[in-house]
Amino acid sequence: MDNALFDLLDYAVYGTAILVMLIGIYGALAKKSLLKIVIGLSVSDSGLNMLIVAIGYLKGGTAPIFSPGYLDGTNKLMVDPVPQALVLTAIVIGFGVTAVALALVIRLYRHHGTLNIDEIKNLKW
Amino acid sequence: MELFINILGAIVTFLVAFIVGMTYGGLNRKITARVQNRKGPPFYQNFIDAFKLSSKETAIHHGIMHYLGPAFLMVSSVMTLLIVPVFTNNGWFPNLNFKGDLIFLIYIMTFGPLGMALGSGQTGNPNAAIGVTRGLSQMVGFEIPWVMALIALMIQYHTTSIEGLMEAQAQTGTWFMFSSPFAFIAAILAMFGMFRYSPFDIVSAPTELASGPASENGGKYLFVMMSSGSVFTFAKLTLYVDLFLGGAANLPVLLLKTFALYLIPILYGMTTPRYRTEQAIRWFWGWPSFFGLLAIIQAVIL
Amino acid sequence: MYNDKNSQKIVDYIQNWTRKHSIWVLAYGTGCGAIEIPPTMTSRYDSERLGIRGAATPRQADVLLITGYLTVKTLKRVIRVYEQMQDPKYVIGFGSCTINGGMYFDSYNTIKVLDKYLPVDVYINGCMPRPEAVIQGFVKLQKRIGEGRATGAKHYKENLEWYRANQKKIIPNWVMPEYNW
Amino acid sequence: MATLYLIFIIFLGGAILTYYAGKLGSVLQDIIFLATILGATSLFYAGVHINDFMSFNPGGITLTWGINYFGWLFSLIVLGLGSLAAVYSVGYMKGKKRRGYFYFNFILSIMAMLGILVSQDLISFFIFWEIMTWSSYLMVIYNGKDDQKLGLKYFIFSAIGAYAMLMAIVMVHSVTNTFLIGNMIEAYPQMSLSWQIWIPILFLTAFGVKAAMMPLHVWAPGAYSSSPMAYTSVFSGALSKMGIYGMVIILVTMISHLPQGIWFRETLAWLGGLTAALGTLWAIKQDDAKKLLAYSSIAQLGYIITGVAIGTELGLLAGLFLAVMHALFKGTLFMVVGAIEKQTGTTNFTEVTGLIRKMPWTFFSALLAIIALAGIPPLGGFVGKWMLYEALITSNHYLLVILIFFASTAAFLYCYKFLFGFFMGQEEKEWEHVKEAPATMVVPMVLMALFMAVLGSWPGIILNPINNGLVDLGFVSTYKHLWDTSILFNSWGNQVVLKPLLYSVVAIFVFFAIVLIWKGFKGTRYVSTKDISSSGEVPGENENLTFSLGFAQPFLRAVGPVMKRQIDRYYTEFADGLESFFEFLRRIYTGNGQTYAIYVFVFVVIVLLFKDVLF
Amino acid sequence: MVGTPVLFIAIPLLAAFLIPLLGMIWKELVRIVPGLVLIYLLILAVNLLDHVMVHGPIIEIIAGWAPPIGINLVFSAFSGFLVTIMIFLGLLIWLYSYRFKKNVGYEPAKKYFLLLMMLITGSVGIVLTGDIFNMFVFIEITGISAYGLTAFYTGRDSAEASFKYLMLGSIASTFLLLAIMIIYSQLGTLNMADIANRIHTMNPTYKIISLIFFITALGIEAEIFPLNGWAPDAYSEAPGPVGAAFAGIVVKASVYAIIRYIFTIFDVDGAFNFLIIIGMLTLIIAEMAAIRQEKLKRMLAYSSIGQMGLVLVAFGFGTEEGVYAALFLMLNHAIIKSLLFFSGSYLVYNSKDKLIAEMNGLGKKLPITSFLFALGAFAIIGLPPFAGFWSKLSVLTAAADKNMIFIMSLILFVSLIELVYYLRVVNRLYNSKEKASSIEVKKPTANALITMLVLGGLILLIGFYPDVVTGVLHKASAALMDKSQYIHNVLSINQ
Repeated sequence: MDNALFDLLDYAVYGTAILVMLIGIYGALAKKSLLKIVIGLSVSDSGLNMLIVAIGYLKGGTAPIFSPGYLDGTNKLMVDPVPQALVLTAIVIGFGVTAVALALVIRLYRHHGTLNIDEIKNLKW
Repeated sequence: MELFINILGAIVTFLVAFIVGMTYGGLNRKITARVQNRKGPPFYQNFIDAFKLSSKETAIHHGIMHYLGPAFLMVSSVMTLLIVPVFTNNGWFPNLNFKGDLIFLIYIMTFGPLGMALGSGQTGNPNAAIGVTRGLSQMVGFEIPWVMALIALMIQYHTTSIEGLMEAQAQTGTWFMFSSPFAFIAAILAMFGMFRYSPFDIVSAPTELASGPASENGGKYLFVMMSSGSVFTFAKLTLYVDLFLGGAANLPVLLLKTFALYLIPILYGMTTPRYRTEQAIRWFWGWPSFFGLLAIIQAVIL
Repeated sequence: MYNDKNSQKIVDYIQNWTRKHSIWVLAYGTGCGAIEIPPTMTSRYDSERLGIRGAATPRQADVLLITGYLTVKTLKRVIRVYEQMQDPKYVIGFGSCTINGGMYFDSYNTIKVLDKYLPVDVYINGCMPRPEAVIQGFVKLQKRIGEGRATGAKHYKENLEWYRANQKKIIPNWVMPEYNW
Repeated sequence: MATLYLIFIIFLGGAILTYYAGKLGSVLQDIIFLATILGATSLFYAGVHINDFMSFNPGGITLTWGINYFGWLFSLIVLGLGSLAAVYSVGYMKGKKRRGYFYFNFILSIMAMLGILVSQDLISFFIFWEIMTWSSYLMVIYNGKDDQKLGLKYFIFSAIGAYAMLMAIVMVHSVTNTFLIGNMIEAYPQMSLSWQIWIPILFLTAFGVKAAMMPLHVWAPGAYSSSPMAYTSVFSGALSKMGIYGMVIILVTMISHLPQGIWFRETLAWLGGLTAALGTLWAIKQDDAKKLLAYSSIAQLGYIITGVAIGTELGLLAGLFLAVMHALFKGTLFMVVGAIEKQTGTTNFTEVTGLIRKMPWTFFSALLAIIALAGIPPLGGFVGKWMLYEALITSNHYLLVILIFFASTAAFLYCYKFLFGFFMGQEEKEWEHVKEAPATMVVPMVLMALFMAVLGSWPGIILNPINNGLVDLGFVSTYKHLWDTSILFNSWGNQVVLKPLLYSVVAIFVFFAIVLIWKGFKGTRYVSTKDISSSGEVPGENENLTFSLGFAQPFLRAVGPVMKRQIDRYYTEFADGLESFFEFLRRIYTGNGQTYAIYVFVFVVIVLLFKDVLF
Repeated sequence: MVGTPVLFIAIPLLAAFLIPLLGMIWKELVRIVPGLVLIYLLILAVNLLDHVMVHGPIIEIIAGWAPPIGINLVFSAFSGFLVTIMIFLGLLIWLYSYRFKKNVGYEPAKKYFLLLMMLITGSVGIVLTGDIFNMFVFIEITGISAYGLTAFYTGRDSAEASFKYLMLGSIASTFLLLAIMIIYSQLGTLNMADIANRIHTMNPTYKIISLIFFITALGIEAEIFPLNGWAPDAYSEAPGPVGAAFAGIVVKASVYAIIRYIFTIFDVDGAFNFLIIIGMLTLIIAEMAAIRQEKLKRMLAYSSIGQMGLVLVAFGFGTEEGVYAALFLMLNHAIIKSLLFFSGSYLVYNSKDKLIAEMNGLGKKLPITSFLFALGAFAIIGLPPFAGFWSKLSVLTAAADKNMIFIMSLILFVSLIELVYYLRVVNRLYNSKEKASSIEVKKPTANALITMLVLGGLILLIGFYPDVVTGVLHKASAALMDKSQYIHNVLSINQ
């Protein structure tokens, strides 16, 4: 593959990740529905995870396990395993948080009868 | 022995003060009458009144404070008299001579009215209390220029005793009346209030308040009050003479000077209708205090 | 010495003399006659030359001047004032009304004869009496005082019950402190 | 010096014991209460040596305790007045609720005041200061009825003062690295100019609040009038003196080492004068005795501040003597009001009148106290006033002396109002049943009144300790030339000889009293106050003839423009403004989770934008 | 030595998951076991702290990998001190919530104690860990259990509060992860000591950006001003003891994290001033908001926020006195605010609509509780001779030593506001103008009363005899200040 194209792709990964994050944040900040906010938060989480994995990626590296390429010496490059491990943890945590959030959304809907965050303002000032 | 003579002298001074004060009172009435184009009572009319009052029966009292109120009043006037040096050289009529201090003087002068006020308070007559508050309010008014004048003298000559001021006066050779004219003016204007003659006589307004603080006092009470007033008049006039007119070496000079001073409030009063209390207070805080201020400024500059 | 008869006489003489020359009149205008008092007191007739001057309260006054008619309502006050005055004290009935009711002789609410209710020392006749007459009355009173004959107060004290009975007859709701000095 | 510990332990233990002894019986409670106060007092005077200091280190801070002559002088006020007020309170509190609460706070206040006097370092000074503040605050809310705003106001102002003091303390600490008062005073002249200005101002705020100085006095009328009277006598008599004490040991001492201090002293003296004048004017206006005395306290403290602030020998003597006198007469007067309140249930002049024949001893002490308050010879108040005037005149404060003079002349009005309102006037049928207060209440009052009379002619009794105290503080070696036991001098050499004055006043009074009684007191007859010359009208039983409403109206009309606005209102408006600002501000928390999230991002963006500035 | 630091994490975590199982054996065990665990941990913490004070910090390696690579726990005087406070507070919260009312159901108790143990685990983990990602994990553990506890009551408001908390919490985790990844991508390590050792080699822009992200993320947990929208709601809607737990445990852990980053890991000097700025902002705005509150718990929440701001300010001085003052404040805040939350819960419980205005005359009905509330109020205002005074004094002293007069005066002004709103409540409590209330008074249970009395006693103890804590505080602050020693201790663990 062309090297420049490869660089572009490289940036594209970062860009995509950041774009996904921004989309998620937009969703969390601008949408009025609680569900959409939760989705936005999840999306931004995913974007973040992508970003982390992208950071740990090494050009031409293999998976950070004793993969075939590494073992037979054709590819001594291995991507950094730590970010991937971290992302795994983060995904789990994100899952947990989303679950709690959805549970709360259900309760809120039950009590308020709406999902509009502007109307759920009993606690203020 | 010396003490005995002093006490004797004090008693003599008191008697003289009583007589002179009474006579001045009578002369006041006479002069007033002449100004109003009538004959007027004889100059000894006040003596007659006083004796009549003392001979009048006093059958009632309203309680111990009422009973003793005039005595408080008397303490004040006699103490004032005792502090004020009557003659410059003390040859005759020596008094007890406490190195008369002006601050003490100012305070002892208020002792009596307050005691009297308690006495009239106990009678339960509302007019008496109203009169007292008027009197006290008015006192706050005239004390300001009066104190200003005194302070001006004090700071100029660095002494707070009457004798010290008299000595200073003797040394400079000029009466303070001329060397400290503003102080003199302020003090004289304050004197109007002190004597409570015409424009400032709302305290004991006869028809409005039924003579105010004295309204329940007749007979002996009134007699003591009257004599106290006479003594007080004399003491105050002597004080003014001592402070501003160079003192007096003998009785005629003293009488002349005091009577001359006495004429000022009388004549002013005859031509001026009565002020309300707050008007009187504001009057005292107006020009008299301004002169007092000038006096202080003059004293500070000199 | 105080109880010595001669000295007592002298004392009495002096006292009477001072009382005579110092008459303090309670300014209590009960009726229309009060209008005659100002000219009497002021420059024109100048009663002060005789030692006559106003007094503000009954405690200080010597003379109670009943100036003209007395309504029943006023009578009560007048009696009260009189009883509050300190001995020696005198009453002057001023004008015809105090003598026999004058022009109010058939009025339903004035008293007719003052002497039935208060011991009058001197009556001044007239309706109204002129200031000259008033001064004349005062002089008369002074004379009586000087002679020691103005003893109305004493008479009142002695015949208090009679006076009271008369007063109570006129005044329906009699609520007053007892007179006992 | 372990005695000091013991004294504080007695106080603390006594306070707690007294609090719980209420369950065992009220007599026991009284006994424990009295035993605590009197025991600690006698232990203090028997066992504590002057100028004997000890230190200890809690929390790494060196605290030094011990008493010097100056503290000893004030201990006379605190413990003397405290003991008498304690005896009084036993009578006063009889049959009242929450006695344990009262006694507890009473003891704690006394302890805190003593603690202030013994602390030689700023930290223990501050600690005791605050204990004093909150124990007195708890006293102010003793009634618990409508008083909450008063108590709160008191506490807020005290806190303003306390925080100002704390700030000054730590500022000083950052320079000297110690908390000792002595070190601070030594270090003060070397500080930078702005600190030299700020530190006294901060301390002044603290002491000014307690001493009810003019712009900071607004708490005083409410607090004084709403705490129980038995305590108010201590509150006004002794507790406010702590402000004076602080002013002298810290401000005046500190400033006296500095030539520029003159400006500060002048300001302080003028503030004192204004306090005196305005306090007096407002006192005249009050219809409630408690309020009247409260404003009068403010005014009197103004004199004291002035005297202390001018800082000359005579001025200090005058201020401190007045402080002692004020403790005596204001203590007495509040006790009088307490006695009247207990016997009649009200302290309003318009309601209760003509008590003189019913409560003669109370009247007697009130009379002497009022004479002392008005500064009329021959009582002790005059001595203080005289020295104050002379001090002002000889130190060239000509306008100030006139202001002070105005204040003390106008004070006659409220003095008379107090005596007239309660004791004179019509003896109404409503108060026929009133009896003299119990002996435990009367005796302390009369004792204090007599002591005032003694001080009027022999002021040396108090001037001597004052002198020792001032020498201890490092002022000029001795002032002995300013007074003898009963002679006063000013610095121009003029003098007032007090004893013959007393004798002659008494002699004249007795003479004329005899003249009046000549024919015998029996010759005259008592007539009731209904028997007055009211135009011949006989006052009815229920007709109120007493003149008590709008008492000094003409005077108040004359000074009307000065009293148009109360300082109080400025504070209220300021506080209201602040609160509405806070109300506006808290709307930042909109309650919308999304907004909060936006805040987060805004925060991040702002910080990122300004990161070069910030980091 | 009775144990190692890892037990602080392992045991409560284990206990948390054992609680439901034990509950099947005997229902009361659900309540008892956490207490036993906490008592044990407290003994352990005190012992270790005692050891640490003498012998220097304990560094423990998890899973056998040496520090730059593996995860390690650091039990220094500083972190040990915080752990001890947290555990102690946890114990008190346990004791207090053992029975809040006479009859609490089994199910809620089970959930409550489970979440509480998780909360303690997470918070202790934050303080102990020496690895930034590990810290992230613990923060998330704390967070999730805190969301759960906030939503503990079944009302609608608690869910709302919890949702807000959650929303901000997940944003916080996003930022935290970002910041961690920036550091990692630059330095290739996650160990704090290692990062601290090599931070100066990092590109300054990245360094500052990551610092900002850290502060933002942790600031959300630590209630820094613009980021603390969740806090008042969560405090006021969570059960009373949980409020105390937030104030005393969670927030302390977050503050610890911030402080660790700023003091040890990063070498950015401006961060200290930034701490002062945001601390002051937090303090002022929170206290100003607190004064206008109508509900007691919300007021306490704002007050907590303000106190945390003050702690940050004290840390921001960057001097040892400042740290000492901040630690003292944290200690006092833990004790006093817990007391306020504990006693306040009963006051709220006895008043209508949780309003302060409805608390008139409660002083008579609940004498001890009200007295303790008043004591706590006096103490937190900083009145001597109570505990709060010494910390306030040390903060001011530290400020004065840094010559920050303006900051000092602001702090004092804010203290005044604080005083006003606390006194309003106290005044109401002792205002006898009570309304005719026939409502039955709900008295505190014995265990709650004991807890409150212990706290009240502590306040008085520290107030009268501050020496009990000052030694530890000095050691702890010295430990935080000595950055190179920390790095050395951790990195030289296996040489």
